[in-house]
Amino acid sequence: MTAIPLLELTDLKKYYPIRQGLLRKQKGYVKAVDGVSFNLFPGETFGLVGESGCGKSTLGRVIVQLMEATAGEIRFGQKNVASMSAKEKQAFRRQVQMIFQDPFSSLNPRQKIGDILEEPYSIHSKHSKQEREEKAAALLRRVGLDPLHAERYPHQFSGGQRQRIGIARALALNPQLIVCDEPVSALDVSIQSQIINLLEELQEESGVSLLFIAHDLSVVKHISHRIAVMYLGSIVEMATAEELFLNPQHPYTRTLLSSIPAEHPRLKRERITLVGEIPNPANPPIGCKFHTRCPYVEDICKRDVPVLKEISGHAVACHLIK
Amino acid sequence: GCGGNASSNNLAGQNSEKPADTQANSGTPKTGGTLIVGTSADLTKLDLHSSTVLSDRIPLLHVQEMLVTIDEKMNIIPLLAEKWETSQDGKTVTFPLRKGVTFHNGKEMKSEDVKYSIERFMKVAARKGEFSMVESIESKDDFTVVFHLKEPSGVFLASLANPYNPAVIMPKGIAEEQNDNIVTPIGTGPFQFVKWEQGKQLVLKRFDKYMPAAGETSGFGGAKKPYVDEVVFKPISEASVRLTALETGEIDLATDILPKDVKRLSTSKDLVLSQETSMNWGYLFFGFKKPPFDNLKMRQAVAYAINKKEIVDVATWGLGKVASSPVYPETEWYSDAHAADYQQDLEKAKQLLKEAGYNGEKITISTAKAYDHHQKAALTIQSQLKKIGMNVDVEVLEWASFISERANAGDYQLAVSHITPRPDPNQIYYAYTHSKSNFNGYHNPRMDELLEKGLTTVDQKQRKEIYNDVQKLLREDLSFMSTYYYPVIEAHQAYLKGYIPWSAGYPRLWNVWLDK
Amino acid sequence: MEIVHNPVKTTKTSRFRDHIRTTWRAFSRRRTAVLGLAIVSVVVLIAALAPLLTPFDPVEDVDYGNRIASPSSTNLFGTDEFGRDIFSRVLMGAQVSIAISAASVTISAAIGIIVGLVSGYYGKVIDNVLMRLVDGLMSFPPILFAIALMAALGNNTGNIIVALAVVYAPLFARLVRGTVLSVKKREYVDAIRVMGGSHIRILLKHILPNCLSPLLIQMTTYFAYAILAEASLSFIGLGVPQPEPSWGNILYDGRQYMLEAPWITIFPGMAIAITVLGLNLFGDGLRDYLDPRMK
Amino acid sequence: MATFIAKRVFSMIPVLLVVSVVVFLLVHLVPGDPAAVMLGSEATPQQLAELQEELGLNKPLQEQFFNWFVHMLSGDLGNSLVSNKEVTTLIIERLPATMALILYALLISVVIAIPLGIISAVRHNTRWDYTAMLIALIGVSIPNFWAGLLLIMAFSLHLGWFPSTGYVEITKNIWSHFEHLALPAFALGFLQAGIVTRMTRSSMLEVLKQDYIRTIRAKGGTEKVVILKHALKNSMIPIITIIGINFGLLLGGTVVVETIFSIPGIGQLLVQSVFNRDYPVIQGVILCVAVIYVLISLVVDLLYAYFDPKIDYNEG
Amino acid sequence: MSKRLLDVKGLTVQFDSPVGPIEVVSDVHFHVNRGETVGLVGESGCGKSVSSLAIMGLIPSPPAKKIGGEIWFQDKNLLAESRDHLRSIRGNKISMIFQDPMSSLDPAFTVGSQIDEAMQFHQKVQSNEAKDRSIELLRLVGISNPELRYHEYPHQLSGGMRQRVMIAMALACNPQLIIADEPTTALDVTVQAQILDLLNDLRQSFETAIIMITHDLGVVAETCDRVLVMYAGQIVEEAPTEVLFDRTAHPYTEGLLKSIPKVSGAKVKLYSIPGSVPNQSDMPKGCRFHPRCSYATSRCQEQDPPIEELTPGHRVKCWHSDQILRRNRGGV
Ligand SMILES: Nc1ncnc2c1ncn2[C@@H]1O[C@H](COP(=O)(O)OP(=O)(O)OP(=O)(O)O)[C@@H](O)[C@H]1O
Ligand SMILES: Nc1ncnc2c1ncn2[C@@H]1O[C@H](COP(=O)(O)OP(=O)(O)OP(=O)(O)O)[C@@H](O)[C@H]1O
Ligand SMILES: [Mg+2]
Ligand SMILES: [Mg+2]
Repeated sequence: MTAIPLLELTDLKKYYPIRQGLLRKQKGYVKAVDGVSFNLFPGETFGLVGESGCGKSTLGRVIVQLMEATAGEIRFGQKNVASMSAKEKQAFRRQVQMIFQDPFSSLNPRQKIGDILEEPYSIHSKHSKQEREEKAAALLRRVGLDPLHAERYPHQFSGGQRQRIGIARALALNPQLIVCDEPVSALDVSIQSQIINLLEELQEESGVSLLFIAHDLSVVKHISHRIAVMYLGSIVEMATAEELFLNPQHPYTRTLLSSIPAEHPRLKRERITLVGEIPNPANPPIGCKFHTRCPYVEDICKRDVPVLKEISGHAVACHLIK
Repeated sequence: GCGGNASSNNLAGQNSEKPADTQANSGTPKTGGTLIVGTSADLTKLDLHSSTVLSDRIPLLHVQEMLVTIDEKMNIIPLLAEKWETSQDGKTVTFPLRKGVTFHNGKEMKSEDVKYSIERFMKVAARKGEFSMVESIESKDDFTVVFHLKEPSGVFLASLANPYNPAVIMPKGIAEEQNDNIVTPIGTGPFQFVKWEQGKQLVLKRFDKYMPAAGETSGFGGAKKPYVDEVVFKPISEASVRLTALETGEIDLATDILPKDVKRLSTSKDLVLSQETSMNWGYLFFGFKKPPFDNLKMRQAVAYAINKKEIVDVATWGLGKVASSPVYPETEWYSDAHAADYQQDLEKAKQLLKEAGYNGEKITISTAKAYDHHQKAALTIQSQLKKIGMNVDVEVLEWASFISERANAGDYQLAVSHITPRPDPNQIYYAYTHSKSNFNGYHNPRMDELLEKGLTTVDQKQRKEIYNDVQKLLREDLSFMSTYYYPVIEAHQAYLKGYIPWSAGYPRLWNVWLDK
Repeated sequence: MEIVHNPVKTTKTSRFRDHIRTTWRAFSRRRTAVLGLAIVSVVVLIAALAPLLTPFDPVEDVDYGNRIASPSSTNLFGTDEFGRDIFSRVLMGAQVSIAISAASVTISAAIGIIVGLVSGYYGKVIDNVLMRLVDGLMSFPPILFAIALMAALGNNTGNIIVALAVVYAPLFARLVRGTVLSVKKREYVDAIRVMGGSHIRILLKHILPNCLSPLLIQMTTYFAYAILAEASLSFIGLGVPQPEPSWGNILYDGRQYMLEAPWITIFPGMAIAITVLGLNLFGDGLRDYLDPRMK
Repeated sequence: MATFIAKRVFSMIPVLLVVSVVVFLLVHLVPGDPAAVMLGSEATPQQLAELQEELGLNKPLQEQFFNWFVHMLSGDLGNSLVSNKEVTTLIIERLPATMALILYALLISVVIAIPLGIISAVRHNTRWDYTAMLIALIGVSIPNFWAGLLLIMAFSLHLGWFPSTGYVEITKNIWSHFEHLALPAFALGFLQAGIVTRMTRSSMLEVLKQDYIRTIRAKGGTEKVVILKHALKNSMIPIITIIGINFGLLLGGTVVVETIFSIPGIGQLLVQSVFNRDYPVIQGVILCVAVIYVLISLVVDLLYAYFDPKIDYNEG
Repeated sequence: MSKRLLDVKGLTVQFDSPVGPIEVVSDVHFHVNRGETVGLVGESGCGKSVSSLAIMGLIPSPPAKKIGGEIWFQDKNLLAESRDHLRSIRGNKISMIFQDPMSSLDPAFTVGSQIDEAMQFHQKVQSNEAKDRSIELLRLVGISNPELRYHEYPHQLSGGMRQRVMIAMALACNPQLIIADEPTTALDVTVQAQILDLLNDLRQSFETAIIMITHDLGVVAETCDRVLVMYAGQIVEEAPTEVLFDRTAHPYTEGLLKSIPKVSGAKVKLYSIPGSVPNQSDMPKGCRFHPRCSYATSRCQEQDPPIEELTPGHRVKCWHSDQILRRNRGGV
């Protein structure tokens, strides 16, 4: 791993306004991403896990510049994304791709799959129609679909098939960074393996970096070099995959790991269940955001916001970890 | 009156010799009721002095009256004046006024009102030029008005009486009282103004203290008697809807019925058709300002090519009448000179075309779409001219464009339109053929001379001769051609009695009653 | 990465022909659409061949002895107030009417689509400025426009087209913008943005096709409106100048005779209705054809 | 949202400025001047000049514009050249009739069209669909002058159910008000109904294919709920767009309908003024119409945001 | 009352396509008992969602060309029932959690009102009662601040929240059968565990049966009593959960189990079944799995194996099940 990060996030924030009533008056914010910083290196897979609704997709969308950050900075290839020239932006668009969480709505219902997959080529390269068709067919094969499917429309596919189309599209341009928002959630394990292997192969070949958002911890563990755990808009723990699974520190991470379903019906895991309500992101708890549900809560947690402290590559944001 | 000299295909079928008259005048008049009249257009304003629109004059001439006016045959008769006397030199005209005539505001009409009204008229009227011979007006005593003229005038009385340009008498100071914007017209007429809801209705009511003039009622004069309590004028511009409203009984009298509906109406039991050939006069103008009609031969060719009867048939469904001159046959001014006319002669026409060196250049007839019959006449003329080998187009313009861009600019080759009647021939001849006032570029010094003479000659016999000469000269020069008289067609409920249509085109709602 | 080679190398032209053939096959499954296309084609054909088909000269053959005659074997559709053959006039009128409506709708739709797309897509100030312009433009009454234009440029068919196009363009802009507002929020548009698709591409390839069905409806309907609008223009002497026939002016001039000679209006009315029927059927068929979910 | 509305109302000002300049130029460039129209075809050149002078038409154009504009800013739209009435009064007198007419026409077209459109979408490609579309088609291809005359012939002349002409204010007599406006509103609404029907149908067809409709069925929703509540709301964007647009066309349509039914509305006023080249009235009416359009499109935009919650004008 | 709640017999679904009709579900037999959780796993695109839609009577036509077989639910064949009756069952006795939560929620209504509706369709509830219950449901599925979320529109929620809204909706009427089509794909494991517990509670208190369609074999292992394995439109293996994990008898199931990435242990390349899914319009002759099967013999290419019951409740569709069974006996 080289020392120059491909992607650097510094104190990134994204707030959504809450509007209500007939006149849609603004009533505060949902702090979907609230001060996230990390670096992503070339050829690295960075796993992002966390509670549903904690801001993972939002973070992804901000990184690919579908939305503007409320605050903070994103640097890609050492350039600030916010101040890129049109040309640099176009290059950025080519180098950074996204696999959307919701595969169906990210496919134009009026386009045939073939056209959808040819699109990246027609945007960024000067291939002939025939070449594009061939490339699209190759993509379909790579994700385990039949090239004949090129003639079909999105609604004629099953959920998993659509997801693979989304993946194929993101792979088309050999990007440097792919933001994968739950890319394999709808796939059966065999195809999931196939896709993960594919991503890993690609990484070996071209050194693509992946920001891998997923809920399936075994998958995340398998594919990621480093993993960050998010809770309510902030990263609470960040370490290498091995380290995190062997030595989880943050109480939330521990809960998470303990909740992984057993692989066999006879193996029942000791599960830590969280008590208390999931807090409201519009009005997060003061102090440590997790304190309302933390089994080890102490006074300081209700007062001070813990910062992410790094000890030999393992960063945790918890007052109780010394 | 007379109907169409009908051709094979007339809607009217037979001559309708005023069937209404005999029936209408029977019975004894009753007072009361509301008479609703459907007209083709709403009023534009309530000030007759500055109005230029027929749809203002039709209702408001029931409210306001003039010093002198016209009778049924366009002769000038006194109305608010007792009579008139012209001085020897022709420069002073004295009008003793009728006594006991009251305005709707209760004041008696006096000479100062007359002086005020005419002076105001000479200030604000669009056609104040018609009074340019007036030097001053003197209110000699309460009931005598004296007009001092710059020079003797043969047309002064006609100007005073011209309903087209109505110098009506209003109470002194009325305009000032109403901030120079008359919104409540006051006059001496048989009906008084109640209200005007623009676009919707104008309401008049009977003026009980109305003082009729002496003599048989005729034209705007004579013993006018208001019987109905109220008269309501409702504008209904679509002709077929106006007719429908009549048929459904929503209105009692409909004006401006289309000739084609005459047949349908003549079978109705509940409705009475009143029809008159009118003095509304249709014409074809030649443009002298550009070729080819600056060439007399070309004009003559057209004159010989045209079949006026066919135009009457098409444009008026045979209900109108062929016109040989602007002067209406039933009037004093009419004579053989006016009756003489070109007869269709295609060979001669073609010959003239050849002599004129016409080579199939495109010729355009300009007309407007404001009136249905203009377009029909134009199209008929077009097809007739095509028969002698002319290459003719018809250009149908919107009215205002037609007036400004064509008629008033003289920028046309042929123009088709019509105007409403005037009491004095001068009022047409001078405007249309004098080189100072016409727009089509016609100029003949002899014509100008004749017209000037007509203006200043006081003796009406002499004037008649002059206008005979004018017409003869016009026939030779062909500045324009008269084509047809458009009929006046009205229809009313059978229970409306006493109604008499008038060739002048003004419906009159005095002396009529509702026999319901 | 393995490259798949198309086993059969097809030539370009045969590919194109194949494409046409499959398109047609898919389209022709909708019988009403085919009917629509047939009607439109026949009407256009009749319009094109009108001078050959008319038994009488629609302008020259006046016959004052035979005015407002009811339909007969010589005058299939009867005659009008000048004794002209209505059948011939309706046939010839097709030319003018179809030309006017097709041209004005095409022009206005083209302008409207561009303005609507830009306005809806870019939003904010651009939207506000463009839409206020459209508001302003819409507030000018068509007649005033027509009069001004014809006065400036002369009363001819071309200017009627321009006048109608100016009147309709803002209406198209409105509709397109409305649909764009909601389509641009769809996630597949985001997907293309992430890929770096240009605005033009997003607008033309992704947003426009998804606005198509309302647009097709508006276009086919306005086709009828344009024919009728020309009639209203003849009302003030600004339509197709008499005596040249157009469906609009035949209809308008015939309105006076609705009771005694209904054929004057019924036949051009039917001609309009049939053409519009054809267009609408075709338009709906096209809509269905373009909607993958209907397949 | 409140700021959005404020912004929009504020943006009316430049619109009106531009409109006023354009309309002024346009009316003055149109051939034919009021004096000529007033005097008719036999005016003498001298009379013409006099009248033009009196109406102030021979002043330089920029001076005329400036005069008018300054007055307009203080709310004075001038006086009619023809009737000498105040333009503001004229408009205020006539606006209610036109608005009522348009409103009823819209109501009628919506009441006819939306159900028809729904029926044909739900019964896609059946006889119902074809019938509904045929009705819509007839609506589209009947000119409103024709529809108006037919209605008069049928309902006034033959059946005698409705008066053929005229207008009664709602404040005077409600029943009579509706009686007078029923036929014209129908004549006007019919033409619009066609396009609204087709728009409803197409939009519905699209929505009915969506997955969320399936969800409602899965919940056990009756077809009524599926269609009238969910599908309809989701179909509304193109429908309200076209209704908003039609508002404009309706205003144009009132010209003809008001003429036929003799309704004293703004449409007739405008046409008459155009014919008469009554400049101040034309200018005033067009400004008034522009204000109406800006307001209508504001309402339409607010409705968009209601029907599609994703649309957010604050964000652009 | 019989134990059997749902009995699917010979379900077949054909879709129309440009290349002719394609059969996406072929002759599927299975049943679900009261209070039982049945897992349905299988290749992506093998027809799981289509089968469940068929049970709901919600397969759209077009493109459906033919729906054959019988679906017995409480002694009624749903395929032959009237629309009205079906409607009274849907959402009330059988409810479904759809796979694609974004497109399955009506974007024009708040999520709260959409949950309310589920109740209002079947019960006479006051709107504020419904609201209270909806908020309660939202809370149950682990959505924070449900009072606020109740008023939000789908696009304002995260993927997992939408999915939970779908779940809340399905639970609204305490149905007897829930068809859960990948109900937890968008959920993190803690919430997933919470949801699974919730479903389990439901099962215990109301005897609710669940058809759990999922790719997560961990979820299957934790929640299901029985598992059905589908491949290319057919059911290829059916067994009680433990039996399936311990005594796998079908090569496809075997492949699936092998493909699971392990949380523990060193990083190795993941296994995946070689080859790809057959094309529906061009199904292989004989056993549909044979082109990808390492046990395949010529018999597999020729003859479609019948489904055979090995032990009670364990049924397999494979010519070589004995061989596979022998290899896998002993389990983990
Ligand atoms: N409308 C349709 N038209 C044609 N084919 C369809 C249609 N819907 C689904 N299919 C096909 O039917 C097959 C079964 O689809 P289904 O959605 O049941 O798969 P699934 O088992 O749920 O897969 P996944 O796990 O990926 O959701 C797929 O191959 C799909 O391509
Ligand atoms: N367009 C939006 N408007 C308002 N709030 C939003 C919007 N999109 C997301 N949110 C809110 O932002 C927060 C984070 O959402 P996000 O989609 O990023 O979550 P996530 O981590 O991806 O969750 P999941 O794993 O469930 O997909 C949530 O509380 C969500 O309600
Ligand atoms: Mg997400
Ligand atoms: Mg599925």
